[in-house]
Amino acid sequence: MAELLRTHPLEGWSTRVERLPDTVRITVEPYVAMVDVRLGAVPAEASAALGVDLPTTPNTWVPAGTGRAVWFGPDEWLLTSTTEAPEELEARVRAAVVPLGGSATDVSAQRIGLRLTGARVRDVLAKGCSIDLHPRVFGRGSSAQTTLGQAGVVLLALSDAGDDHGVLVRSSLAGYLADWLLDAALEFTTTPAS
Amino acid sequence: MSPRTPGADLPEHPDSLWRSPEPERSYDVVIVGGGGHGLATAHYLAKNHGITNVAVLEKGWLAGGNMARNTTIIRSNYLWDESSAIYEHALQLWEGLEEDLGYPILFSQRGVLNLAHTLQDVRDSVRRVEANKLNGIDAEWLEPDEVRKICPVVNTSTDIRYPVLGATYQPRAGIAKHDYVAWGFARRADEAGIDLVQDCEVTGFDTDGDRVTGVRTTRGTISAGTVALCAAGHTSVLTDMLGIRVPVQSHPLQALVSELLEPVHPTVVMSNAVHVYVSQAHKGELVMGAGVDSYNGYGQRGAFHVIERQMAAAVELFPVFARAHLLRTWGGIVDTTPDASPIVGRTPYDNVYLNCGWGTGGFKATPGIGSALAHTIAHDEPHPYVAPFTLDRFVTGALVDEHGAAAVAH
Amino acid sequence: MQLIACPWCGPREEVEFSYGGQAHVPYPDDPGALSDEEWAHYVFFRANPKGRFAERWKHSAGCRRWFNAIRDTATYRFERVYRLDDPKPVIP
Amino acid sequence: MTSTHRAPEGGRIDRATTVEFTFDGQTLTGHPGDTLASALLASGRHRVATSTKLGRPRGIAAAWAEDPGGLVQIEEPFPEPMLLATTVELHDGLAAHGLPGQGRLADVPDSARYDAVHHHADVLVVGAGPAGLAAALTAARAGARVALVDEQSEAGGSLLSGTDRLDGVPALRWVAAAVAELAGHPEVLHLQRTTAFGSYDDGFVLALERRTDHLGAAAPKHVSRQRVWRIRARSIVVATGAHERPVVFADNDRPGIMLAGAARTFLHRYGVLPGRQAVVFTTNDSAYDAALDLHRAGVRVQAVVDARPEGSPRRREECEHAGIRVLSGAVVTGTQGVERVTHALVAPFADGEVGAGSAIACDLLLVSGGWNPAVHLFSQTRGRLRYDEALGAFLPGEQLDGLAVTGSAAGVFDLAGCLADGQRVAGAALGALAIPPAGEDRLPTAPEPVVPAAPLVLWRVPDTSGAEGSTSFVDLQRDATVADIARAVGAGLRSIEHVKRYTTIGTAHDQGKTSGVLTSGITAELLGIPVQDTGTTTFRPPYTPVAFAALAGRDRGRLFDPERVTALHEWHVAAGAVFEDVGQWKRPRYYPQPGEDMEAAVLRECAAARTGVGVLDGSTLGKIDVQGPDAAVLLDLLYTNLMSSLKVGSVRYGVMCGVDGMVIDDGTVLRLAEDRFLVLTTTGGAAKILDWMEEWAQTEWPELRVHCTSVTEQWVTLPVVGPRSRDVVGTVFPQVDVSTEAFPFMTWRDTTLDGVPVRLARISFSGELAFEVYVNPWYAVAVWQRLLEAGRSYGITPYGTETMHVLRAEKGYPIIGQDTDGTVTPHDLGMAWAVSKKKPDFIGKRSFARPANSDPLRKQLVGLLPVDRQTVLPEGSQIVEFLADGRLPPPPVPMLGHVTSSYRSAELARPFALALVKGGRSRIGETVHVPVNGTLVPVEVTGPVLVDPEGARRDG
Repeated sequence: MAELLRTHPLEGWSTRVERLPDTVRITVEPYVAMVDVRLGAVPAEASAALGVDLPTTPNTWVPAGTGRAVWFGPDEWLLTSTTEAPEELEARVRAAVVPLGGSATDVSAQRIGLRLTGARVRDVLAKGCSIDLHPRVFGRGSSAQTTLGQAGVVLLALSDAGDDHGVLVRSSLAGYLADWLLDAALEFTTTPAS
Repeated sequence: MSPRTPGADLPEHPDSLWRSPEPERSYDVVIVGGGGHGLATAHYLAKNHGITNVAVLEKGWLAGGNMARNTTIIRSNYLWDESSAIYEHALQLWEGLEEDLGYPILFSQRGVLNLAHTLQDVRDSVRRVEANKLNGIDAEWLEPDEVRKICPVVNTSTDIRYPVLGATYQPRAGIAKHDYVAWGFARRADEAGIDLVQDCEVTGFDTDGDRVTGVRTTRGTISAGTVALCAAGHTSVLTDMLGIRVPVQSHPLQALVSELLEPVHPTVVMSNAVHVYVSQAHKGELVMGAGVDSYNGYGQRGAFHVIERQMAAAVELFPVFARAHLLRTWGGIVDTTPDASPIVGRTPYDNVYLNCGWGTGGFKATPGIGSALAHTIAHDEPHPYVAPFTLDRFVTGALVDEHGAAAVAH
Repeated sequence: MQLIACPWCGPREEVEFSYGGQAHVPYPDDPGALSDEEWAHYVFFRANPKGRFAERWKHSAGCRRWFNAIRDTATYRFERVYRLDDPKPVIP
Repeated sequence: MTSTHRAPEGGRIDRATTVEFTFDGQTLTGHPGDTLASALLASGRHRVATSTKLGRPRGIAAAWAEDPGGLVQIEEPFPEPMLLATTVELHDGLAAHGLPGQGRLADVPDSARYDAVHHHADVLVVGAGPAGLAAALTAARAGARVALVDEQSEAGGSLLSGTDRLDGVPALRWVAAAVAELAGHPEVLHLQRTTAFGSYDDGFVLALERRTDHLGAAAPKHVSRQRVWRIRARSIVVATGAHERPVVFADNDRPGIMLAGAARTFLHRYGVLPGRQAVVFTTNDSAYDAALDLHRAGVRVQAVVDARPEGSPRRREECEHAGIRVLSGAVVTGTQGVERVTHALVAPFADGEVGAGSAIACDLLLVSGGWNPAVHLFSQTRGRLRYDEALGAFLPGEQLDGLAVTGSAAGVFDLAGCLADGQRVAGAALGALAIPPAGEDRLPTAPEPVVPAAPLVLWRVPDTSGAEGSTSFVDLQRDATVADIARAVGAGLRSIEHVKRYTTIGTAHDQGKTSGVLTSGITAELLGIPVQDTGTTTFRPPYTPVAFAALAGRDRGRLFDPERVTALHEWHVAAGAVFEDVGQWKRPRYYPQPGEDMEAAVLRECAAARTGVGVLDGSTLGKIDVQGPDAAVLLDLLYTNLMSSLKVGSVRYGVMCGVDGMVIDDGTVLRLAEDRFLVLTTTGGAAKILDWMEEWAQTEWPELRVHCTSVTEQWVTLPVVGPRSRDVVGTVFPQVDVSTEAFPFMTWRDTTLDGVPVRLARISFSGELAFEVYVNPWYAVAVWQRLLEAGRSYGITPYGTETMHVLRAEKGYPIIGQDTDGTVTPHDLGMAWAVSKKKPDFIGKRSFARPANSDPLRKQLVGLLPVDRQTVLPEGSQIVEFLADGRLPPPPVPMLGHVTSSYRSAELARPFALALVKGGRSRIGETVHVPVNGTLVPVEVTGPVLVDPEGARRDG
């Protein structure tokens, strides 16, 4: 079977991103399967069928297989997988939750993931994110759906030191957000890009 | 009427403005609300109808509400016949108002540009211009190069986020000095013997069947032949006392000024898509406003992010404004209606008239609504200019929906 | 800019929320049975008190959940935030 | 000019370095650490500006933001209007001049960067004077997250202006130690040059940091020039100090007249002697410090004029010891001098009466009328103020949750008291936050405070000059005087707000920092009422002016508003597309080939779609996945037509209305499974309709088991349109039988392409045979290229929104928002067929029965054909009755409606339009007129469907 060519919205950004210093590293993490899950309550059989205890504490995420389960709302989660195809993930999750009155929707391409690492990442995020990202408050396992600049994002705290964050952004806004991040990081670059 | 040069110093106020009388116990007409509309109504009751046994009751200081807080834009280029008729009536009165009031109101017909930034903006703009022309209102559609000629500081380059695709222009539109207008009306009303009663808050109404017999206030109960409610953002507070339901919501609306600047901005520019409106007032300050805050609020203040967004819009549209300074911000309370048109006319009480819901149009309507409401009170019959704006239209569905023409708010 | 306490996400900036006007205005059981006036009141007429107001908010930029709040329209202070299935709180 | 007035030593300036600047065209020098004002004063120059109204010379009258006199225009390094010379830090190459009243904007865009940063703190301390530093230390030592902001270039506040000692050594050593200690706490953010300019709800304070202005041309370009800090603090300590207030007297505005405390600041902080011969006029003890300090620095202090009958016995003794004459029970009644004060006119003063006076020569007249606590942030937070009769000042009059005022801002004026109060307030804040205090929280020992003699509250000296208050300036920036206030009161005004507006006091650059309380006092005096009853005008943000660009921050240019693009955007750009803004989306409008204008391109694109095959990027269409056992129930409630009867595998067009019965959106619905629908919305309606569905589902019908999820960006949508579309789609997706029989109109089929799931739908927005291709955007470019390759032999033509609009308009399909305006019902659009009569209810149904909806003159969607077959009616044109004489009657001319869409049709070989026309359907066949550029264009009213009304083409 011939592979159908894949592209993502930030293909053209790699050279600009590479110029960033170690204190603000931006990595694009495309092609992650994601499913939006709805379930009124989280019965034990859901956890068993999904292979993960969906987090019930607001604004948290937990590891789930090769991906994550992110709290999105009192009856909503985002499940991600780096190994399954989008349609496989949707089919698996749908099979698990529909009998429990839930639903599941493939949203793999709705958002694209960025990973921001480095000592200055919090300073960059603070230029457009109003929530408190201090590690005391937003340590590993924290998540938030909020606004970064003028883009809606999902923020994931990936370390306890506040120097590793996942950012999910709507695919159509990825270019805007990348622009925004590069601009925000400019003062931390020793040789500013023109 | 020649436009005044921006930067000209303000003329002096007169040595005598108004008395501060104790309220009488009874008046032929009691106007609740000593803002622009209340004062204008009082003036025209006296001037046009010889009715002077009138009190204007103001809970704070005269013209201290929206009249003191608006951005003073005057225009009549509204979309619908009903709207443009009353605003054009007002504009024609504005053109003779300085003489009528004997007060230097600094009415400056420097024109208003409403910018279009999208193809739909262009369609809506042409629609409005063509309707205005057929209604006898001066209006034209300008291409970007013509916009630049009228206001050279507008960024008409094509590589900005929302390029200017053109604008509507009403040359007779302009600005005036709000306090001077209010004080001009107040002074004339006072001269005619009308009592302007400040620090007099209405606390309730005495009713007898279908009539209101008395207005209870912090300065005693006052009986009234006719009551006119001109309380703008506080209308619901009064109608709640009367048990009248009115589809009005009160929202914060903010505005701001810069320091005094050399003339750079010769007209008035409004942009819906980039969302800012700007003029440069007589002394030289830039006066700006933007959209309403989303929630109901009587606090006469709004959230600062609205101001920040407005500043971004201002600098986007007028790059030379970058180092102008925000000097002062403030907020008013706008009374909005479901169709963005006012509510004027009868109420379930035979002798109570309602005038509210002007949203962002209140200042520019001031002389128009004042004269039409005075006529309505004097003849106990809605003046044709206000007749379409009944409370009943929300029941029949015959709205005057200015949202459709939303390219222009304010 | 205020902080609004989403019942799920906790305090967030006002810009993350959208406003839904008066709360506890149910959709009529049988709109066809209403007079034009009654229907107009449902469609267009909402309370507009100066003072405490039970109103609807949505955490649009966050969990996208609607909730209710009692807020003072004069001071803008949120006095209570409650979920849609909670009864309207009585505040002394 | 040399620095004639620089003290031989002292000050916190870097005397080893000299910087050159230009003022009013004159080249001058100063030192790093100077402000423009101190450097001018060091050069012997007091006069800075000319007053706006009266043209009077004005000079530097204070040392910081409260200065009402020294307004300047910056010219270099970049023009900036109206700054205070007292707040402009000196740097090499600075060029400025005094302002006559109006600032000047640059005529080129500002290339400097500005940004904003969010910050969270347990305790925010505003002001790094003694009280603020004490508070910050206490909070920091407890481990709290502390933010300390201060508007000056260095910490110290009032300590920078004096000779205070702590623990027996100069107090500035403690300041340095405190700053160093704070720097050692990792959770402390300490910002100088940062003005907290606004205080809002819930501990939200905005502060402006001036990051590079003091660097002049050396400012790095990639660092923001100014930054807005958006600080959210759980607790706020306001330690903003106090502003000295003048006393008003005749000709009190001359250069050389200055607040007494400011002279101390210029001396101690900048090493400047603001004059050689001084008179000090005071109502309180604080000005004696200025007299004594200047005396020690070599200034001849001619007299201290103390308005109090007894003056201050202790301070008198100190002065006499130093050989300074003290005149108690005396006032300054006026001054002489033009460019600069030459004499103070001094007269005895008792019981409000002024006696015969004499002139005392001076080139510096220092004035102190007491101190106004800087309560701006407290008042902005809606704290109530109370008038303190003894101080003659407004003080915080209540406790606020989460905001405490300390130090001289709270009326505590002695150093020991400020330190203790700062510590106390911070301790209380920590307590409220349940942060345990540090075990060790030592503050230095200040000398035992000496109780000052009671101050006299004196707003103005009776005018004996004959000018009747017309040269007794209250607001120097507005040239407003006691006479103006008297006129206002005389005109009948009682409210301080009216007096402010009548006189314009407090409306200028300084927003009444020195004039506000004076006006309250003088107005109260004139009205004969207590000052408390007069009150103050409202303190409005910002505390000091903030540049527009600083507030715009980085939301400029590209980042002003996000651009949303589809997965094929780069392809469109490479293909030379001209884009259209649709909401935030960039959509290709048309793809001009070399030499083509829009009209030519669109005619070509239309022809391809009607006769061959075209392809569109329709990905911006909103898409919502509606899932759950009650999905169909929800859709039946929200659409005007029936969706529950739709079969799995089929597609239906639907319309949604608001509760008012007006159309809000339309689109197709695909039933994916019994419990699952894919709802398509308009591009502009995507977010709005998802909100709409969630609102009803959550707030009104929570019992429905249904969930709505946006999938707008989960699927690219690629309509392949035209008679040859079947060939193209059949070639690319060979597993699908694309025959009409196997794949009928308004159905969908799933397939795969190289293993990737693809959905095909027989939906047509053009009337032509058409297939919509849905695929995950990861594969958008690949699928698009496959379609183009497969269509090459048929001349497949990418087309943009303009062609899409022509094609749909030829079929009479409305665009919601273009052919509707929020006042249009489905019936008005001729879509009664899409309004279910079976459903008992749906949103909007009841509104259809309102009287206005049965008006026969409602506007209805019709087609228009210009009779001349030439004129493309401008969209938005109004429609009037046919006028036989071809002339418009005088206004108002009744209007029938307006043109909503108008295009040149390749298919019809003539222009056509859609319009909303009163009673439009009953006018079909009539001719009406459309005014276009002054002429009346006759047009025929037709039905809205002009191409293939029988629908013969949709199956190819």
